[in-house]
Amino acid sequence: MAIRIAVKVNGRAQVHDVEPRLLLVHYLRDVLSLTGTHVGCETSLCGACTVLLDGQAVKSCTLLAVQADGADITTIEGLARDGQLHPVQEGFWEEHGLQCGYCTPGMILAGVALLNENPNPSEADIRRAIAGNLCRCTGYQHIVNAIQSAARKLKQKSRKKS
Amino acid sequence: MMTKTRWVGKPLKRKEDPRLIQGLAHYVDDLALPGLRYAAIVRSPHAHARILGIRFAAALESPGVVAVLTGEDIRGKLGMVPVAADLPELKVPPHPPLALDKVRYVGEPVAVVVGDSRYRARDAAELVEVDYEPLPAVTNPEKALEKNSPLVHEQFKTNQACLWKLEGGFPDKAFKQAHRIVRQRFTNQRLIPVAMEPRGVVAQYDAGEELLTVWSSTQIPHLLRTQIAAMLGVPEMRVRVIAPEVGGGFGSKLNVYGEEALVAHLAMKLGRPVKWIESRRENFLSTIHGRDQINEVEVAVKRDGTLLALRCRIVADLGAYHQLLTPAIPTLTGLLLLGAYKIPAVKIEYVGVFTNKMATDAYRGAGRPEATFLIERMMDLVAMELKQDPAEIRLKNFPQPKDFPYATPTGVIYDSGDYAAALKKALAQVGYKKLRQEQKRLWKQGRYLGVGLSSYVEICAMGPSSQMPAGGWESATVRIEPTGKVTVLTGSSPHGQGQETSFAQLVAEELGLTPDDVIVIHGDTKAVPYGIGTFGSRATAVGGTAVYLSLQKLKQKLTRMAAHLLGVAPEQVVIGEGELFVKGKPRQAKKFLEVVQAAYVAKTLPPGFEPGLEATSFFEPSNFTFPFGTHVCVVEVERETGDVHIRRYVAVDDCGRVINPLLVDGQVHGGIVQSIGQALFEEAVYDENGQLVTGELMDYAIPRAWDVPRFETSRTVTPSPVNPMGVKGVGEAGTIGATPAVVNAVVDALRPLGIRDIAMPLKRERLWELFQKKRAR
Amino acid sequence: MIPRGFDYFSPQTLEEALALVAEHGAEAKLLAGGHSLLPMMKLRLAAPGVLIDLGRISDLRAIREEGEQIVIGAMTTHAEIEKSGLLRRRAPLLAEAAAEIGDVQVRNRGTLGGALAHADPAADYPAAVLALDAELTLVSQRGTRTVAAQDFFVDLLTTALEPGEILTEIRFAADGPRTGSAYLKLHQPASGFAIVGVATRVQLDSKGKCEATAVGVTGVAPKAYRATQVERALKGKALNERIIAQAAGKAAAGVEPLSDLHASARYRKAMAEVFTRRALALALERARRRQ
Amino acid sequence: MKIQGNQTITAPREKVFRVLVDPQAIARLLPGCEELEPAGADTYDVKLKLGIAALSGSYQGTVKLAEQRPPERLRLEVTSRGPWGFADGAGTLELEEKKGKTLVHYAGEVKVGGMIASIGQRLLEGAARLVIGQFFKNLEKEASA
Repeated sequence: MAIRIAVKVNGRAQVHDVEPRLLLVHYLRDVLSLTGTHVGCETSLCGACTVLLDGQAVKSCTLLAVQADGADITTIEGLARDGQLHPVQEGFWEEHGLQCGYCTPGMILAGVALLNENPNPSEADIRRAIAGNLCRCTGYQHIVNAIQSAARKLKQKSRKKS
Repeated sequence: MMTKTRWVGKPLKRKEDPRLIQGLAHYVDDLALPGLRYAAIVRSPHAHARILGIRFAAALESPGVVAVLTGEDIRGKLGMVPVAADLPELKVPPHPPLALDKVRYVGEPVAVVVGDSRYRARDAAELVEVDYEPLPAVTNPEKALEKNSPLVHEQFKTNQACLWKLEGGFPDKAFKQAHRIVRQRFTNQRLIPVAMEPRGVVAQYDAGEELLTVWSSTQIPHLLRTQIAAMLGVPEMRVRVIAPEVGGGFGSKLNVYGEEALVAHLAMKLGRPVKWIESRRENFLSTIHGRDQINEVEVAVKRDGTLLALRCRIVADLGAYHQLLTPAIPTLTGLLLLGAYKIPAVKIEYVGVFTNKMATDAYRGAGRPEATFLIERMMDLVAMELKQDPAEIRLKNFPQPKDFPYATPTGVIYDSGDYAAALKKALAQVGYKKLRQEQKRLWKQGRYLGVGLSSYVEICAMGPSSQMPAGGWESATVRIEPTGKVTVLTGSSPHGQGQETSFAQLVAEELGLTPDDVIVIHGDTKAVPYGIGTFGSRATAVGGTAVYLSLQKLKQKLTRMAAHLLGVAPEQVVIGEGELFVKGKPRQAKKFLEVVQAAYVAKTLPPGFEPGLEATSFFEPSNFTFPFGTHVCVVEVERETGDVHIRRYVAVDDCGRVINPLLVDGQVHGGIVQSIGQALFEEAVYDENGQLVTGELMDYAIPRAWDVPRFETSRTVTPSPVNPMGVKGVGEAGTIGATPAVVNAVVDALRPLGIRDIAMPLKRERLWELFQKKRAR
Repeated sequence: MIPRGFDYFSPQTLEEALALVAEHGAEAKLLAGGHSLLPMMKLRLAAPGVLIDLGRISDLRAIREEGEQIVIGAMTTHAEIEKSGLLRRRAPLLAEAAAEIGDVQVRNRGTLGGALAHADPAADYPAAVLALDAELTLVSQRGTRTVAAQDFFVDLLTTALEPGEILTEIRFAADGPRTGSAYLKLHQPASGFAIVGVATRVQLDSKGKCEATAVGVTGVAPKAYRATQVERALKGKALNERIIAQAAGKAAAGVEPLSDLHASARYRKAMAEVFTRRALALALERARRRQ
Repeated sequence: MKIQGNQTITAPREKVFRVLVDPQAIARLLPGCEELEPAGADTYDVKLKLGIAALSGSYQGTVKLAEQRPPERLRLEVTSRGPWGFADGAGTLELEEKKGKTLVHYAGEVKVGGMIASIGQRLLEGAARLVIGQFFKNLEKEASA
């Protein structure tokens, strides 16, 4: 039993027939070849597979592709626009917010989701917002710095606009 | 020794990051090859059982399935999983990639199913039926040494895998003369490395070229290549190993696993590329574990706190089979057991034991965190028993800067150090005296504040080849391309450490270029000369030195070439930014590119000058390096719940000269958090039947962002004399130094309860129980 | 990592869903947020033949006021409950419990109905739903019935839901004046589940004495329960620290606490007391502020 | 995992014992038992649907009445094997006459392996209690009928 789904991924419309059991993360990785989204566990605890679904951070390993039918999805590949890194990506680069990089796409998207909702997060807010994303390399401090740095940049940007 | 610091020492953004932060990097599972098949592995649910039969007809008929293999199918065709460690009278059991006749731990591979998709392979694996006759299992290493214990390998008639002894000075005499003997038994619990990327292998065989290509999530591509070739019985030059992006290792990928050879075998047999990706559950069950030692320690001291001797018995749980370095790890505990102190005599006995558990092996720190934990806990116990301040007792026993190089009775030579400076700096930063006053005040209010110190030294930059099973050198080729850009080929195989950046900084510094002019290639045995790999905090101090040496050779060629073009003697030429000029006459210069091109077009060469600009070096270190430092942890323990709140964490580390401080901080932070994990949360628990009951992230707690504080890190700099750059390495320092700081802090906080030790991990309930006992008294 | 195959339906209306549930019977499982079910399916601990996804039934996803009652659709996510201005204003207890569930990503997908129907012994909501005296609406093709939270949780992972029934909404009274509530939790460090979670509501009378309290406890026993002995001990009293502490001592009275790797029965019992005391104290403080 | 406890059954001891050793009754006592076939002396092959709610799966196994001392003592050994591993249990039931009723003391050990052991840890005790509760509920029904 294959089911047709239509989704928008990183701004591009996609239509595919998928097996109902196909996990969203495998749809992204194996069908769309967007391998920036990673798989780190099977119990929804590590957050490596985090993507934005209609703007919200979700764990794509705990969603069926069919559940995402009609949704607008952003993966790490779709975050930079016109060759310009997203401020959270810049933050991770400048503050050394990553080492092996495996948790990084999920961690960045969790940071983006946080800043979309709360442009002035405290350190505790940040640590709470990324509590669903495990990192075994960095000790988290540089990740917190990265998100703080992105928050500052986004504020400057919005100030410039207004 | 370098004097300029245009690039070295600067917090440069990493060159590897753009691909990683945009999802453009390729880990093993990201590889898509035409005709790819997927393997799923059937694993034993029993800790110890005889295999009576395996029925797999249904699996074979399952849609999309192309092959099912059991141990019988590879008997005699695929070699045993290798062990490189060598100890006198070490018992080495056969370790097949798929179990033959018996299984000896939960998770041992029994069969493999290959299908045309990961979904279908997984479906079919479920249909393989294995008949087991369960046998009694043994999971406690001390019980395993008892006479009537079940035997993991009957042929040895014992579960003792090895016995290693080390003695230096006159320990027994010292114990007789001591004013006091302080004793304690410790358990260094079993840990699970949990690299965020589980292991994975893809193999492809090109029958035309007779070339097997293996992509593996490994820290040691070259050693893996040699071993896979041996297991498959093919010549090494027919095998190419590629370590693509590797998502963390911490030692768990410093190994040769059965699956790596098995997948390669399948690719050759089926004539199709085959992929196997470990699930997290498999990662818990069948990727190496760390630590797992029981230690009985005693220290002989004088009344004034001077240490005289240390004796220790180590019972190490090695698990059911040896992986690459399994039995060697506890010997590192032995070598480092005297820590940062002048202790004139030592006696160590290490017993390695087989149990029905996954093998232990090198997990970040590998044997040294255990040693540091023992000695640093003992220092606090000595202070406690002698009623001295734990900082004072440490200061009293440190070797002084003039004592270096300092030879310990365990037979290692500490290269350089100023241990007191790091301790004093840490105490000043944390405000030690004030904290002690606050502690007294809070105790009176029924609040439990504790301050824990750890003055560690560690053995890193593994290491002189005489001390390393497969050689301890590292290779590097540096090639200045005709365009003036630089390619570095390194035998190091980083997986998060950032050597693409730090090596580029080194090149830029030495050649007067920018890091953007440099590309660092690693992890491909076809591209890179034979190398050893990344582990044991060796990438910078050993791999980096190889790069440095190649750069010196190239600098010599460049100055000769420039001198030839400028018509002066080579000694008069200086390398500047993007140019080479005559000393004292900066306007008499040749552009870097011009010199490079002259070396390549070779129209006019100095006499005896070989065309081209490429140099290869194999650096053999004369010794390990010995980073050190002091960590101070301040905790408050909540009486009602046993919860530990880390209030502050101050780390002063000395890793010699620093190439990129950002990377050093990152390594230290990550190491500390893994240490906090061991101290407070992590424990691989096997039940008495050998089931791993912490078999997933549901039950095995690795620290999350909200579990850890912000760290205050700083450094002292004591260059190492072991290598020309004076670097020491920092990959494991945090993990080696931090665990005892946390435990000492908690034990210190609970001093009013009259306790002297608490077993790790310091779970809330364990601490709560101590408060209950105190109340009951 | 990979679930077994199944047939999938995504009804657009409740009626369609009820028809599907009736048709497929025990073979079918309802998919709400999926954050309990899908991990189990990926590990193949659960392998339903049919999944009926309630995610497209928009009627089930709402938070509204009906007079003095708050009504929440079963498919409302934890995040929507956590952030609901209405709930924060009029009945913050459930929002406070929602904020303690899992992590951001889980809260964005997990649903109230899914969590309640799964009835995990360490889930956060059951404590709050009990303390709120909520009523749950269960609908089937046979009709609609209302079940009190007390009667909904039957045993470990077992609820009053009958075959063919769908939990559609829960309703409870908004907080009146002089009412305060609190949810406090001791996290299991690996999974984030509650070792103990206590939801309390304290209602004061016009003289500031305790008119009623409600204490729901999760994580301790195979199912969440009301600590009725605590509630009785406080009724009618002028509350202070000592009285609350005494009453909290009965937080696990009459229940046989569970033991597992992370907490023994003894520790769970003790923490039930500690967190009941703390939650009551916080709820009292909040009630006084609303005087 | 060790299990023990007491349960009162409102039926005389002889009756309770008879039920416990009657194969047809056993099929009704064992929670989730779908089939029970004799397989040698006091041993039966069983098909069980074990688990709770969505988390149940089909198991194949054996039930053995390992030791019978009518009407006071009985030892039961159960093995089961399924796609997620195995669950084996062994335990004794001691029957005590109490004013026409029977007080059953039970004590035993359950070993689980495979997926259940490493994933279901936190639910195991609750699940065991639930299954034991069902068993005694069934026993009450059978014995008092």
